[in-house]
Amino acid sequence: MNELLKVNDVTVWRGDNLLLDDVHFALNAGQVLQVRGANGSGKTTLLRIVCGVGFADEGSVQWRGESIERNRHQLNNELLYLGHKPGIKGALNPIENLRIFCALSGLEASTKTDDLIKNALANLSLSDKAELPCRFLSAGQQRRVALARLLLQHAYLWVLDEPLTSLDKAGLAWVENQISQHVSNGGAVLLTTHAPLQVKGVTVNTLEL
Amino acid sequence: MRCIFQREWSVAMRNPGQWVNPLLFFIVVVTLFPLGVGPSPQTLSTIAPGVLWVSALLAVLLSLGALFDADYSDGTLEQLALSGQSLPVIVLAKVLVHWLLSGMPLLLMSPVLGLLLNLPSQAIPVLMVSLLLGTLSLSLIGAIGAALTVGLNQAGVLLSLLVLPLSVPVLIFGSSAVAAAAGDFAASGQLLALLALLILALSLAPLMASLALRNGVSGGT
Amino acid sequence: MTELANFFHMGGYAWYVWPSMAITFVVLLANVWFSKRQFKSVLRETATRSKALAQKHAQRRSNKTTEQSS
Amino acid sequence: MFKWIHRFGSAPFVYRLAGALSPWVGMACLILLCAGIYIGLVVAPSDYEQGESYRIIYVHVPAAILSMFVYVVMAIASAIFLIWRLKLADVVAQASAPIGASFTFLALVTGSLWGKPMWGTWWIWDGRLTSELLLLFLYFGYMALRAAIEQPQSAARAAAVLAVVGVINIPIIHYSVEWWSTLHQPATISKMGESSMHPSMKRPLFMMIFGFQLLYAYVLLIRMRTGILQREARTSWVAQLPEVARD
Repeated sequence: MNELLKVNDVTVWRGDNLLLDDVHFALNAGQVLQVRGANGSGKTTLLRIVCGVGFADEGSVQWRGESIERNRHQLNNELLYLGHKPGIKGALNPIENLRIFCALSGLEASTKTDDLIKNALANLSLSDKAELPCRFLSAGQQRRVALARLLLQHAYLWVLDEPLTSLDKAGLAWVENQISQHVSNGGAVLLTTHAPLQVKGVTVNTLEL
Repeated sequence: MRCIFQREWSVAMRNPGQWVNPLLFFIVVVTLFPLGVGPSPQTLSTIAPGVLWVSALLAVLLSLGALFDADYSDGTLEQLALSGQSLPVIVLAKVLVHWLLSGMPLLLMSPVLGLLLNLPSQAIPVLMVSLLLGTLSLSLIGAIGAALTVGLNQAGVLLSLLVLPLSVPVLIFGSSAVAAAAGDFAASGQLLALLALLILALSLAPLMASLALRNGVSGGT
Repeated sequence: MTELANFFHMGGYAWYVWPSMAITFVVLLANVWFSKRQFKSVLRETATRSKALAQKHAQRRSNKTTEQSS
Repeated sequence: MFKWIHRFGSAPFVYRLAGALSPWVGMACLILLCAGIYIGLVVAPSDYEQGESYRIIYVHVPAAILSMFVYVVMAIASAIFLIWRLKLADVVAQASAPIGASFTFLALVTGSLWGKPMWGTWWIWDGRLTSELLLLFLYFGYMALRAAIEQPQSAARAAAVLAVVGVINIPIIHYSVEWWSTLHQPATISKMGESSMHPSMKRPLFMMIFGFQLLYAYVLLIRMRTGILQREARTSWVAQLPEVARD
């Protein structure tokens, strides 16, 4: 099978110092790639460039063999990006927030989608908070609302920027289980995390920055 | 598109301060002019069209700042940019909600303020129609400015510097339409010009704003 | 002598013609001068920057230039 | 064709070309401006209607023309930068902004100096002067936006979008202001433009206009080299430049 994601010679300068120096890797279906590095070593920048949110000074990113500047639409349909910021509106409650993400990925708002959302939240033991505006939730709970998107959106490539921050042990186990399920049925995951990751049944290759 | 509309609508409903303040600002600014210029009805009625239009322009400008900044800070803006949906359509939905909450209230308030400034009553309908077309164009042009300055710290000043020159044609045709109506002249020419400006803004602004947004989002780490 | 005098007199408009000429000359000259000055200072700054960069990134492939990839 | 663009688009080539061209352009501009001013002030006959004060057009008209011309060049360069990601196009746009703003400022100042004897006031809301004033705001907006964003790459893209939006608005602003000024001013005021001018008056005017063009080219070449150096300081071809390696 051809390479899903190919990043070649991505270089990013910040003024005169080199943040990313000729970063080069490929990611195929059924693989997990963990990007490791100290704080400020450009992990987030690299992930944002892969998603097409950030721009690189040199180098290119290919999705299914074509540069992402040309097939941005296809990439966006098959990508799920969880960044540092939760991407959740504080004024709205979890259900409303997740309805937006479902609509953005093509699931029209309907009772069926609402049920999907409800049991996704239940799966993350958030069902009692479903009606509460998100600004009243703790950082960990907001992170769980964002993680609920992993169940709802059928994206091919997961790009997760430190998904485990402010999660408790149960949350950690949940994420690892989701990743192994996603990878086993042909998905790919690119993530950065400080906590060591044990994903059952999958080899986690790492990229040092 | 519909869901973005609903989302924006419910977010705006949740914190009313965001769109009530520009409306109050509009009322206060209009009432300042008689105090400054003097209460004589004659002078007031000549400057009324200009005063109403300039204050409407400033009120719309005031409420533009929050169009994208809130989404930028809580991360939803980059999710919108990354969604499968086309960004210009999303921008259009956001601008429509912003217009409904800033342009329309101005429109509804304008007859009262027109009387305050002793605007001849036959000019009121033209005033409302011109504001209807004009404020939508201003919201669209302003959206480009807001997209260009998303994420910058004191973006308010820069936003007005960028948007004001671009909104001069709308101001000219808008206030002269009302002035013509006040003097019992036909104002259809100016209103058609406003319509033409609106169509141009409708076709170009969402495209340009989404281009600027993609760039603004890439700036933030 | 009067020939020269009424030339400067400019038919009574001396106070308008000469200031506009003067302002134009000054502004255009300032543009040229500042550009040249900026070029020299950027040249010096680039010299120090490129030397510092040369040591710091000695191992980078030497013929890599930015415009080849864009 | 693409090979040619790529070669022309490659920074070292343009840097050396600009270096070679700029002395000649500077010389030609100097000669042309001196000749134009001399003929304009001394040789050209005085205007029957305005006497000597019309001579200000030898400075005002070229400045007004150039202020518009430079913005259009900036917009085209910005469009090329946005579409084909050609970094050099952005260097041209950034280099043109200050000189364009100076031309607009000159057009305004000389316009009001010229208007004073005719209208008795320093400023009237004449159509052309007002659109020059708005053009000045567009230039300031461009430069302020570029200065406000730290990351040079996203600053360049934002400024490019603004330049393109601005150039679409220029004709609209111009015609609405023209329409507006005829609405409020009785048309009796003699238009600022060239009244029927004697050919001998026109020749210096064309020389001055071309002289201003060359001056724009001269300043553009210098500022482009500055821009290229700033952007390419990290590359090896800059390190090997004689003037960089020497000191």
